[in-house]
Amino acid sequence: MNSIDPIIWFFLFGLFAGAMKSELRLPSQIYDFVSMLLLLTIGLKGGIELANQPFATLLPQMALVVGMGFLLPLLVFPILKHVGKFNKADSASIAAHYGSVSVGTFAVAVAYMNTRNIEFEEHMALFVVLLEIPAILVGIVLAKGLSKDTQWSTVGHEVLLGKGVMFLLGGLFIGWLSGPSGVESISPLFFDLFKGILALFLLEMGLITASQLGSLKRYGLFLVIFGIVTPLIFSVIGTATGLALGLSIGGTAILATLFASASYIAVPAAMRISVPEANPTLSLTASLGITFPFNILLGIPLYHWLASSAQNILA
Amino acid sequence: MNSIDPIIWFFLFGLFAGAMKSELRLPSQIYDFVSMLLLLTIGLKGGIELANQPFATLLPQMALVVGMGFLLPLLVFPILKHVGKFNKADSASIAAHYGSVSVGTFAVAVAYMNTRNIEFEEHMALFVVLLEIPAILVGIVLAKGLSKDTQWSTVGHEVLLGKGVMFLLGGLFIGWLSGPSGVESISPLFFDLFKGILALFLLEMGLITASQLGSLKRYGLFLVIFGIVTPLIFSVIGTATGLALGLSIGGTAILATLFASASYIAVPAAMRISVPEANPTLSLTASLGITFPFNILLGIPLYHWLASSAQNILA
Amino acid sequence: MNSIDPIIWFFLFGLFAGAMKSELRLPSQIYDFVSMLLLLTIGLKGGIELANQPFATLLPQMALVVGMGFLLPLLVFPILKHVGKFNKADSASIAAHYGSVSVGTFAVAVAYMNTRNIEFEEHMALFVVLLEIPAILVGIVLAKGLSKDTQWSTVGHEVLLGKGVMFLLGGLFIGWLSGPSGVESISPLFFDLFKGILALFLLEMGLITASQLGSLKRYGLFLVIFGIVTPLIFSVIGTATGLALGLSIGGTAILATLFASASYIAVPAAMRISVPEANPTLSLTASLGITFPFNILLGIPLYHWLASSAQNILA
Amino acid sequence: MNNHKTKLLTVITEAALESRLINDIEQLGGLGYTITNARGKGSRGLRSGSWEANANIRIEVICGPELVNQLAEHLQRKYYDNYAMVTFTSDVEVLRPTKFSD
Amino acid sequence: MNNHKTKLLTVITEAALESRLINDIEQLGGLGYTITNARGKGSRGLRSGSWEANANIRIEVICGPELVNQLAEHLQRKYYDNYAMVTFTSDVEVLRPTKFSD
Amino acid sequence: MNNHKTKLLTVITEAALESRLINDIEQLGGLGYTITNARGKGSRGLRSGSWEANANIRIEVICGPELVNQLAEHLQRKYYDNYAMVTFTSDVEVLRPTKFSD
Ligand SMILES: Nc1ncnc2c1ncn2[C@@H]1O[C@H](COP(=O)(O)O)[C@@H](O)[C@H]1O
Ligand SMILES: Nc1ncnc2c1ncn2[C@@H]1O[C@H](COP(=O)(O)O)[C@@H](O)[C@H]1O
Ligand SMILES: Nc1ncnc2c1ncn2[C@@H]1O[C@H](COP(=O)(O)O)[C@@H](O)[C@H]1O
Ligand code: NA
Ligand code: NA
Ligand code: NA
Repeated sequence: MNSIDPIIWFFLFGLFAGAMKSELRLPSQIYDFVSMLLLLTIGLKGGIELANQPFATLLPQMALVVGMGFLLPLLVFPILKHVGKFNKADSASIAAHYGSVSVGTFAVAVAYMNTRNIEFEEHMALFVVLLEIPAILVGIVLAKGLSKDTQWSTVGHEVLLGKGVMFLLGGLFIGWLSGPSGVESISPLFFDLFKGILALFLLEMGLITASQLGSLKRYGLFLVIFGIVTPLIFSVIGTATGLALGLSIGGTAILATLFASASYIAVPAAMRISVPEANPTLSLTASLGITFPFNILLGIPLYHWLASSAQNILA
Repeated sequence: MNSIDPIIWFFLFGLFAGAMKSELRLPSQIYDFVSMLLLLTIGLKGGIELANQPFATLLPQMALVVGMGFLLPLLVFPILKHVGKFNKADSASIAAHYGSVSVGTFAVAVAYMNTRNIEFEEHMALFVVLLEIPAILVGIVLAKGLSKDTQWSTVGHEVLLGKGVMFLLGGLFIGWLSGPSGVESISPLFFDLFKGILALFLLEMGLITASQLGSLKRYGLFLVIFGIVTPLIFSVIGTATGLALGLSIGGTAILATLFASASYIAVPAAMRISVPEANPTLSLTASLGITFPFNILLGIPLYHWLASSAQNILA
Repeated sequence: MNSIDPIIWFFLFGLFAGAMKSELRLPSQIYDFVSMLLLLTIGLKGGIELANQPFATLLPQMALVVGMGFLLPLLVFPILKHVGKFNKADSASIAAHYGSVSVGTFAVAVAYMNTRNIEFEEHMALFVVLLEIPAILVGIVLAKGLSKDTQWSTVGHEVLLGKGVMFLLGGLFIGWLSGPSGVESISPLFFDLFKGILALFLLEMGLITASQLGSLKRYGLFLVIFGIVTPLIFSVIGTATGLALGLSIGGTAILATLFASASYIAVPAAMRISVPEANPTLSLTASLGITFPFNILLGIPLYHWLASSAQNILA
Repeated sequence: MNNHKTKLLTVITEAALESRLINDIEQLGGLGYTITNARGKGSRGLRSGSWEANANIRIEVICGPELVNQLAEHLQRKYYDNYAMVTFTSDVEVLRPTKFSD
Repeated sequence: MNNHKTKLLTVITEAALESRLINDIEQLGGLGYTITNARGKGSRGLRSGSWEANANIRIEVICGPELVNQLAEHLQRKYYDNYAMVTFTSDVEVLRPTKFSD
Repeated sequence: MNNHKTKLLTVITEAALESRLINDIEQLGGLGYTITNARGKGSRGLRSGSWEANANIRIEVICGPELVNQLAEHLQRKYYDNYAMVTFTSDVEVLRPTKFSD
């Protein structure tokens, strides 16, 4: 029993309280605060790592990861459109959610590795930032076509300057510019409290997930299957990419988790503005109601096993 | 001077600022956040202790404590009705408040013991949860009679799923399931910050207490006397119960404090819904305006003295 | 690069995000919370220091500092009125802002000294409180004259019981009464997290500063020059005062920073109520839009150099 | 523009009643509502919103004149005696009448 | 239902004025008020609510037509020159007229 | 008192639209607006305000009858199909008519 991380219990507690219609709630500004701390901390960690190694050595890795960020949504779009029978806008929006990444899932994966003393490349946090964005652009193009009408400067503004990406990037630059010794003075807030803050975040995520479950019945079986099969397939692609990049087992497992995760902060906000005709309930039901709990409860251990099996086979 | 805990100064500071009509205020969502952290931490502490000892050994103690939770409100109801001349609903509601417990007072008692390195049974936190609930049920029955009309399922929902009890229970289960080593990663937020968070909580409690003092004049002397005599008597009963349970001096003093304390979170919320005809100002004036400050300023040291005297006599 | 404190990067990050019209925002209650923690911590630090040394030895220093607090606004008022061509109310209000102090700037100066292991007299925090108030009184008299109409009891209430001064004073008394060992239990929240909390505060300050830049164009060159020259001159006066008081290099530099800083919490609130005909945008544009960034980016290192040069010459 | 006259019901009451009022509105046939947090003072004293027990909410329901009366009467019967509550109605014009019941 | 026509005064102004406006309302005879936090823009510029100095509040007072005029005029005289403030009145119907002055 | 009849437009919609609506209001000639945070339910489901994606805002614009119609029609055309949105207008009286466009 003790092998389950207490932060997962916080998620289950939130899920239970939500399902029981308890009045439990994280005050909305506290939720914003907690999210902000998570994003800044993850950014800072990535930035510190960047300060530790020459940027140029990471460039090839970064290019491959960005490329995958463009590819992943393209893989699921036809399935959503032809098997799921969703219209173009909805298919594009869901594809963008799954092509992008979930910062909360990443944080849980990091906590999972830390608890088990599994090493991983700290610049994974950089990949989180890199993977946030391409899927959004692909989603917009899939929905609208490459028409000249699309106001790309507005889109770029929305995507890059939205809260999620901005906090990640801000943390990244601050960590990079300050280096490991520089951030020491702020580490009690950003690093020591990290898992406690993550616990509160997951409590609220549990409550939100519970509130999404109602919509599930309405949208039916396809969404459930899609929300489980997609992460499974994407994690395999992620594992392969991790191996190609020569990552450690931990790093490979985290990359697989990133590929398997679906966005629920940056992408919904961007889609709401750029592809407003897409129904936001559809994509959030899938990403929050199914994929997020699947990943943090079952996915991460599975992807860890996948990464170590794959490395064993190769070794 | 240094013997007064700084958290008590925070309370007095809030009291002073409130009395001077300063514009000091803890933002409402911050107050919610701070309360939530306190409740979760107390629950976690109780849960960790449960993980440390076989549940069965605690069962007899728990049964006795629950029994006292049903008894205490019955003791004061007739006094409120016949001496205080309150109507049935008000008497029942006040009785419920005093039969239940105050989490804030408990936290101050715990801090008191820690500062003085006095040992106490950590499963006291479990008793906080157990004592929250019976008095509410008694209060409702006293107000409404055992009529078939009472929607006990609604009442049960309100009581068990209200924020206060829910966070306590959630923390308890998470602590129990994770065990002492499991919660280590979240201890910087929940345990290291505990006394600072408690200080902020007491600052706001001081402000709230000050705002209650105005109502005191209106409701007069009986309420003041009741708000002081009841905790004194209940603390004696609590001390006796502690001795009967074989608790340490610290544990006995904390149990006496619990009995002496009056609820201002769970019970007011439950009464407002289940016994709406009771005037909430009456019970809050007594519990917040008199009993809470009395307990944290004078009561706890007194109950500590009571517990050690009693144990000395017995030994 | 590493010589820039990460908290300064947080400020620049906020400035950048604000200038780019990003949607980044610290939720308003979180900003209140963060400010409150800063004020309490600074008060606590001053109070602890007071507990460490006989109060009487500080009295002469305190008297001189208060005297300077009355003098400084008188120095700039004529310049604002006759050179800046502002009306009486605006001149008085801006003078009050610059005669008073900025708690945020003080916190950055403290962080600067700590990072460089430069010693300074901890009772500087006491001077922050002392310097908050005289300039407000002078500003009101300058605007209204010493008419009998001025409701000084209302003014006194506004000034002393306003949030800023109240939290500082509350922290001061609690620190004083509890002493260094007493506050140990609350130090994880108030002291360990201090620089992280300051980082978040500066992030929001950057956003606010960016939003003030728009008004700059409207109010033109005089305000920009005034907002840079005044701190330079006041820092020289502050350095001289520090030497007169026999402060260490660190203490002198911090006193110079205090003199050079302009209020944006206590004074705007007091002026809004007591001199409502003054345009608040004018004084906030100068103090937040120019002087605050100037001080934390360039001023503090400069005042440090000034203090050590002056001490070297004297030695 | 094709404006349509209808009614707006505003209820200011204790935050503790939120979920019960929502139930009432939905059961009587209201098709929507909007809630904001509030504080205030009235015959039942100061409700400063500093903590949940004394916070208010402000609920608005747009609906036709019949439902508005029904709702107001229902709330009066059920809550006025024991809870801090103020209700008032006013005339409004909407663009999409189909969105609102009645 | 026995509806009763009365007036609603809405004031949008700087948060710093809260306690003074409450005093004014009570001294002129208002029996209650409701306050919500707000932000906005007007002739005195943007008030984005991001910190206290530029936050707005929205005060509502239900009262009879005479008091409403008195209040509005009083506020105009006392605050319009120096503070960001907008006031408007509208017609409302209430159920319990005794709760409101006039 | 010299009252002046004018109009109040109230829009309840998704928080994500805030900056775009402000742009629209200003471009069409509105001289001010007031915003409060809200939550609610309507034809597009529950918007509980627990996180940004499902929070609402409530925008009020005081302006003359022509601009009110223009604004309402503009919003309808631009947003009704894809966003949770309710708009309604009502009659109000103001003291300082010059503050509000027409
Ligand atoms: N005259 C009034 N004008 C505006 N709001 C009021 C008025 N009276 C009461 N309220 C609001 O309604 C709530 C409940 O009113 P009451 O039941 O009279 O205490 C108060 O807390 C206020 O927020
Ligand atoms: N035309 C308007 N419509 C709605 N609200 C307004 C309008 N003009 C001003 N306000 C609000 O009233 C506050 C003060 O207005 P003002 O005194 O014109 O700056 C603003 O910050 C807005 O919140
Ligand atoms: N009948 C109604 N009365 C009051 N508010 C409503 C009503 N219908 C919708 N709303 C509000 O307007 C928002 C958007 O409405 P809708 O587009 O119908 O989902 C909802 O989230 C509610 O806050
Ligand atoms: Na993904
Ligand atoms: Na008790
Ligand atoms: Na100064």
